Amino acid sequence: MIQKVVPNAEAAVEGIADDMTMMFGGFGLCGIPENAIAAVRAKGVKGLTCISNNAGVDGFGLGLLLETRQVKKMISSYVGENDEFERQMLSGELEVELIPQGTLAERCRAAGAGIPAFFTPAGFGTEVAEGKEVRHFNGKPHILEHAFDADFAFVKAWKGDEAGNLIFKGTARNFNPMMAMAGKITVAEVEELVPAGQLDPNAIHVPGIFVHRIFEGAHFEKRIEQRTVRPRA
Amino acid sequence: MIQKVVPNAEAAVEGIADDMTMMFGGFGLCGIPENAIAAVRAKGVKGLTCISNNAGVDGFGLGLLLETRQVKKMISSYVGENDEFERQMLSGELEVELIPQGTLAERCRAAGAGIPAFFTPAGFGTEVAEGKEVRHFNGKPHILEHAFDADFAFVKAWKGDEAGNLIFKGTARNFNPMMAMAGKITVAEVEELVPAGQLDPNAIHVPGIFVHRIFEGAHFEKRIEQRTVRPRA
Amino acid sequence: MALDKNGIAQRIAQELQDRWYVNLGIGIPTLVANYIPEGIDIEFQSENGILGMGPFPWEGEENADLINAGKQTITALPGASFFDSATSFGMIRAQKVQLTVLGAMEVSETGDIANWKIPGKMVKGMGGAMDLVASAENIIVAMQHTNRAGESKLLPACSLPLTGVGCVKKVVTDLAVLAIDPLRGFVLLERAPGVSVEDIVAKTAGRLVVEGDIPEMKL
Amino acid sequence: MALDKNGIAQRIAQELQDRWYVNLGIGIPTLVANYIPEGIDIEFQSENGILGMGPFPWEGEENADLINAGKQTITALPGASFFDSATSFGMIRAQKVQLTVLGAMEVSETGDIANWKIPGKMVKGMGGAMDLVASAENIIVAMQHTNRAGESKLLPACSLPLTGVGCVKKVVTDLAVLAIDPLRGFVLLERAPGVSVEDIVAKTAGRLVVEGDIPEMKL
Repeated sequence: MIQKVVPNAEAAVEGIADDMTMMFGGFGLCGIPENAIAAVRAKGVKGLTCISNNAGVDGFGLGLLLETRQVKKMISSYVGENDEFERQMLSGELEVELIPQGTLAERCRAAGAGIPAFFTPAGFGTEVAEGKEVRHFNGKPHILEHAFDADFAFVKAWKGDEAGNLIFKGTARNFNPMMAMAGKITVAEVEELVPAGQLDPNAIHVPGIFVHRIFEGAHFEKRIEQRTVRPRA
Repeated sequence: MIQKVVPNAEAAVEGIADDMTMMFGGFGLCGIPENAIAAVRAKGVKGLTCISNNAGVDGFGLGLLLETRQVKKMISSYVGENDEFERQMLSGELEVELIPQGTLAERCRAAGAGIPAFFTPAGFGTEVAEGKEVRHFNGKPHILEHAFDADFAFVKAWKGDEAGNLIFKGTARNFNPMMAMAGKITVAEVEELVPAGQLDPNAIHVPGIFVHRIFEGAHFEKRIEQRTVRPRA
Repeated sequence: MALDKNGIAQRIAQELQDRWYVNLGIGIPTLVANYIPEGIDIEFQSENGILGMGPFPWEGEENADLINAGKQTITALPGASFFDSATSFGMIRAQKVQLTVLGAMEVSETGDIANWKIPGKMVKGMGGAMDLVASAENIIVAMQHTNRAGESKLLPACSLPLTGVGCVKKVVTDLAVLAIDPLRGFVLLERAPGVSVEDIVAKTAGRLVVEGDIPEMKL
Repeated sequence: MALDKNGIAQRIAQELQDRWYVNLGIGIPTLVANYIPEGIDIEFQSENGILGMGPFPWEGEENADLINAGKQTITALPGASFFDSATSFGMIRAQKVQLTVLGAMEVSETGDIANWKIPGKMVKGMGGAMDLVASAENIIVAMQHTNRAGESKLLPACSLPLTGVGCVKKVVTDLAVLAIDPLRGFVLLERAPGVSVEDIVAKTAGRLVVEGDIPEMKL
């Protein structure tokens, strides 16, 4: 077995540098790599291109890297509720590339599957398709999209083992598996790190081969964005 | 919940007809849909195009459909050890299209993921690439491959539930998940069929939306092709 | 009388068919789940990675790891499954989801939809809308017939940046149910209770086909 | 003296580096697993869907659901994982597997490989070989230096249908270890114990570079 365990988030982000492209798993604040974000912030690297479905909120998630102006460019599908983000974007400090969510997911998956490019119907006839090759399949127009290229991928899983195998929980899975596959260096933080052999090999969502470094997160806040409930009678 | 249970293999193959294209999961004899193969044979439909990584052996697996001359064309990556297959192929009765295994898997996955075509490096410079578009990405040549189109997909899983959710075991997973995603009508046979709610929703390999009919197989022979062992001291 | 949001949702729910997988967008579409007709089995897909989505959790039982695409806490029903975003949009593109209901700022008489961007305003992004509208076989738009300025949202052509081209099949507004026939335009099918054909004609900027008697919706 | 199959495997095992994921083809390559050097952690991938493949099972413990790409019954080590074929070839194409060892019928001086088809003979198929050779960064071919007729298998150009183009980095035969330099041809690195340079020259049809003293392999 090949050992992937590093002691903590600080050790896990070793090698990050200015102007790198980084992927961050998560959907909204669900399943985000909280500990890695804090460690990237602590390292102070600048000029980052961040690929993440969303951009966090003020004071949490990727909002923490926006606050410190470490991000040069965001590649996302929805950049939601974030005043600092809006301010930086409108002032031209922050570059933003918006991509359909399914295309974002598939471009990550393509990177991790060695598929350099693929055709998708999403975005045909919209500004997303501008400058892209269009081709019809079964009479329907599709556009050519390319795999991402990321120096680091930071993902968050529920359980992981020493071999880097990952298991996710609920909808906290989202973009994490494909980003784990896509990173040149993939860093996984988990709620529970177990010895090799304790996870059911049938139940692994991301085989350890895709994960270069794994650690148990010191703390997970797991903030809820929209607390919707049914009142008890 | 949408109920997918049918009583047996015979009911599960309802609607199959001559000249259809059918996918069959499995690698060698591991994870093959034994009960569906028997039911397709019993129905006597002819002129089938079968997409399957392998072609079974004499008297088992897809060998059973070759025996009865129901197969017009095999699309496979490796057609192994099968005298009847060899005879039909050499006599020109059976058409054979050989495809690199990874391309076979990805063309199934593409069909199930609504990706009509993608680029892969596999086969460049070989006869597999003949007549196909070549394009370079990062300086490396790739060829354009297309999603499959299958009328039926027959897959075999370990456990399944009434909602059509599937869980596989060991290396019997192989092509089954992507073929399940790819079929216009997907038929799953399982060793154990349980009520909805009994499978861990985190552990599902194929969500029920991809499965149209599910049944518990009456019998699984699960033949071993190469019994390799370490003798006990 | 024009329908309220719940009325629009209730009318859309009548379109549901047994054994359909359905994706509901944020806003009015979400309310459709409250009006599933008796005897109809539906499974809800949320594109962030769940099939078999249930109602909001009981107070105190909300779970940060279990949300929908609107980032609201939800529950999972028996038979549910979780999956990654690539698989989720895989099933959407492969048309395994039979119906998508979403809101719009504008719809054109040829079925174009604009619902993600207003030039000059802060753009939040298209999320999964472009993937959904490009792939779904059956798209129903739920929206108000006119905008706050009283201008029609059913247009000859969208003025806003498009989300998708020629994809909308049906529109349910506070005033009417309309099918889209790419050759003829908006085909008026039903009026909201008490709303006149004249009123709908006046508030529809795109080509409108009115054939025979237009029945009132039954809610 | 020329190496036997185990000798070839043993020599290839010296190429293994710590923390490598390795895919071994059928035949001689499979034997490499028996010679992993001390202190080196290796995980074996089999393209039918397992990482962390272990040795054959004990007699009576074989499991029909647990085989390798050669369809042999195997075991899974602690830390193993199972996955589908699309994911398996995904990791292969994305170069997550550091070394692929496979057999060949012919190798050319520019690194082309032919190992799947002999015109006029029954063709069984390429299996995963084309995917592996098109993607692997590091491919070692394990084969006999000559065929049964005594003809060199190291050629200026392959005569058989190709499996891949310009992909082989190293060849280990019963006679020698050779690197492939696409500009210069086969570069002789080591001789099998007791085998002379002259013998290797005589049995290599492709361009052969012999520079300085060629050491004997150490096994």
